Amino acid sequence: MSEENELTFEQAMYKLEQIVEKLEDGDVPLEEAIAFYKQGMDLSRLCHQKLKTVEEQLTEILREDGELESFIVQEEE
Amino acid sequence: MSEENELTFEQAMYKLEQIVEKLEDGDVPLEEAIAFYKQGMDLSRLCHQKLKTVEEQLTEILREDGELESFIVQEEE
Amino acid sequence: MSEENELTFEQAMYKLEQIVEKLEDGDVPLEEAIAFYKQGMDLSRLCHQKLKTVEEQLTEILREDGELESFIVQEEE
Amino acid sequence: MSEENELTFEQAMYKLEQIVEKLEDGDVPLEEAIAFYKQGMDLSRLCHQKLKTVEEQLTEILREDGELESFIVQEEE
Amino acid sequence: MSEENELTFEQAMYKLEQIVEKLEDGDVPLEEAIAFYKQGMDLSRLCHQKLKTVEEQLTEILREDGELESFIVQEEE
Amino acid sequence: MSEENELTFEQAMYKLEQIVEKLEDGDVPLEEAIAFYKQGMDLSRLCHQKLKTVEEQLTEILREDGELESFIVQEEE
Amino acid sequence: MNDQKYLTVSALTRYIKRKFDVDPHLRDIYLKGEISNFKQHSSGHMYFTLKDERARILAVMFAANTASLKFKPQNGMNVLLRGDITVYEQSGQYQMYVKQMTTDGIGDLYIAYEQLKNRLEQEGLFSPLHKEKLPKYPSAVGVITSPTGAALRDILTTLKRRYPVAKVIIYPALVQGTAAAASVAKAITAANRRQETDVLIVGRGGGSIEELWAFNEEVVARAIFESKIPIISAVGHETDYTIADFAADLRAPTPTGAAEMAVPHLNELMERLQNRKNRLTRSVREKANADAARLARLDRSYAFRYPRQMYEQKLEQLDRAMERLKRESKRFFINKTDMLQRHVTALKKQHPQQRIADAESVLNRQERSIRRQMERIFAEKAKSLTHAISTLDALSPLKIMERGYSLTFTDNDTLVKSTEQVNKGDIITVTLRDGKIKAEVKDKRESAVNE
Repeated sequence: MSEENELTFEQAMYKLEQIVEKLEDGDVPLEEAIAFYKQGMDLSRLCHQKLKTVEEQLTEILREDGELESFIVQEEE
Repeated sequence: MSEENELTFEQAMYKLEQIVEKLEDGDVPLEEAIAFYKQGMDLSRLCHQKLKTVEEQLTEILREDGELESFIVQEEE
Repeated sequence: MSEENELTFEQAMYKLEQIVEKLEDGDVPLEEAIAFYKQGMDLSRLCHQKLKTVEEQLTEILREDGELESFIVQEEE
Repeated sequence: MSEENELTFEQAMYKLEQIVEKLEDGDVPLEEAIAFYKQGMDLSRLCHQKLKTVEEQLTEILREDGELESFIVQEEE
Repeated sequence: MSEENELTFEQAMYKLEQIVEKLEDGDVPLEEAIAFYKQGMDLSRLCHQKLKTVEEQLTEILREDGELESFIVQEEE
Repeated sequence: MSEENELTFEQAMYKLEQIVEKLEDGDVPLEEAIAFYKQGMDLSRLCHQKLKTVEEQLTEILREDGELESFIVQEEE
Repeated sequence: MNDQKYLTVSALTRYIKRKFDVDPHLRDIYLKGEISNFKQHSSGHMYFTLKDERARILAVMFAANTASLKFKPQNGMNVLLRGDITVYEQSGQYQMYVKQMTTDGIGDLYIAYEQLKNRLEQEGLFSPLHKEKLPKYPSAVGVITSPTGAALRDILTTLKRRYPVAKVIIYPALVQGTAAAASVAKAITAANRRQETDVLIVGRGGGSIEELWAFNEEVVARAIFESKIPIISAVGHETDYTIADFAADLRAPTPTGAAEMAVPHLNELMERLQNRKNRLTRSVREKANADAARLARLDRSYAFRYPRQMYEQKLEQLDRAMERLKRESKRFFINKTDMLQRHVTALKKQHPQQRIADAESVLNRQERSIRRQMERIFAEKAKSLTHAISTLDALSPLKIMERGYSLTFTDNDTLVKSTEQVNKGDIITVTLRDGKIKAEVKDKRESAVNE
């Protein structure tokens, strides 16, 4: 998991897509499948976390931007 | 039994299916049949165990994923 | 933010412009995009602050100029 | 301001007009603009003072000239 | 004024005319303009005095000539 | 005036004419003009005197011996 | 007659004209006779007939030549002509083209007069260059004439009347007879030697040409020319010109006229003096007035009348500059604000929210997909296992026991198929449908069936 933490969102998504494709092939041995699945779920979680982080950052930015926003509105009146 | 523990689910299934085929031929002396059967039962038990393990893993993964899951659901509402 | 505080208005505006251009190009990874966006918003806020400061100074000067202003009006009567 | 005090009215006006032109051109950095503006206001005040001084001098001369004025009028009758 | 007293009427008039021209051209620096004006007023006063003196001399000469004048008139009758 | 007393009528008239011309040319400075005027009036008075102070016309005839003798006009009978 | 060539009138006339023109005897001829039929055209040309007792000839004198005439030609006048004879084609008449015309009747005297006049003129005695100017206000006037003549009386009367301030000196001279010329010349010389006068009047009253003749003599002309004192000639009447007249600095038509020319009129002088005085006063007055007006104009000049203009315009200039400064500063500020606003708007368009949403939906799809696949795989595997197990189960040899059969195993789990496999006392396990029975071999018998 530590290695995957260094992945970017896009890289993680790419890996996840590849795992889904592999699983869709159908002939995946059970143990491999569960391993893929586990890995896929980890990647998914990673992606979710990343999205969440991004989401939070955005919220923070929006909050900070609130004052600015109102300032501009005053300007344009 | 120790040898068979090293089998994969698919290998065990393969062996099991071969035993079934042999038994279906009908020409197997009882003693052998019993032996095959016994072996088949072992293999079956093994496969079952493997499935159960996988199932547990799945459950575990799902459980771990629970919070995330609910978060996503909330998001999508 | 301490570094950006040392930017001039024009430098900040230039940086902001470049960030907008990069984002408009569309090839920026998500995490970078959010970072860029954040930086853009910071720059924008900085610029706004600077503008506001200037506006205040302007107002102050105009206020100081008040007497002079009235003097001119008398002259023109 | 001590330096500008030594300027003639015309020099001060010339400086003032140059400042206005620079601002019109728009190539002035924001932070400098306020300095320019302030300088322009100072120059304006200087010019006004000079004009006022001249006006006072003129009033004084005209007052002294009163007798002559009446003399000329007599002459022309 | 002592210097100007030594001017002839024509020199004074010439100076005066030049001052008027300069002032009417409008290109005179503000600080100089008032000096010019003052000088112009002084010159004008000087010229008026000179004209007055001439006028008096003229009257005197004509008066002296009066007797002769009346004599000629008698002759011509 | 003593100098001018020694002038002949013709010289006086000549001077007078010249003064008149000069003054009429108009290029004489004011102060000189009045001086000229005074001189002209004196000359005019002088000429007048010369013309008026004549008694009987003197008529002489040259004798054979080179002497002049008074000549009496014989009235036409 | 038929072969005879006819000349045109023009051709004949031209022929005759040429004959006249080439004849030297008809060129520059001198002709005398009496004028008749005299006409002067408005153009100035003179047309007349010259005749004597027996013949007549037409004559024409063009205006260019008549200018020099000293008399006005009249019918009956005897004249001397000089000119050319030629034919006037239009009328076919020959006529004289007159270049010079003088009166006839003086004869030798006149020729002598003309000759002397020409000579002296060429010598330059009459040249305007040598004419001296008369003094304007002579203090003494010299008169050279006969002390008994009427001329002197006329002169003295006029001088007295006009200009009594001048002294008069009479230099007596003979003015008629053979000695007259020398006498006049001598008097002129004497007057010049004595230097008592500013101007000389030389003359006599009118008379015949012979009576005036002394004034046509060279000695008189030269004396006049030599004189340093300006001379006014006054000989005879208005129409008579003598050599002396030409030589004199000024010619008077009569002695009275000479006296008038010699001196100014006292009254005129007085007027002149008054006039000068007036002009003096007027010019000084005008000068003073002009200067006063000039000064007044300057006093009224815009610069002096509206001195505030000096700084009012500057004030306006300053106000304008200030207005611009304020406007430009504001505009500058607004421009910067607008620019920032533009950038911010552009940045906001790049808001990552959508990207996040898109990424999330892709992620969710993948997640669902992986889960579905995993479930599919698990289900498939489980199903195949179940199938295998049930098949195995169906084929179980143990099914026989269902019908009441049992399986006997030795204690080493070997299926007992023959009695020979066991001995008395061995422990065996009997497997039944529903369990196992542990038993001890009590006896063994060989089955007869197999035997």
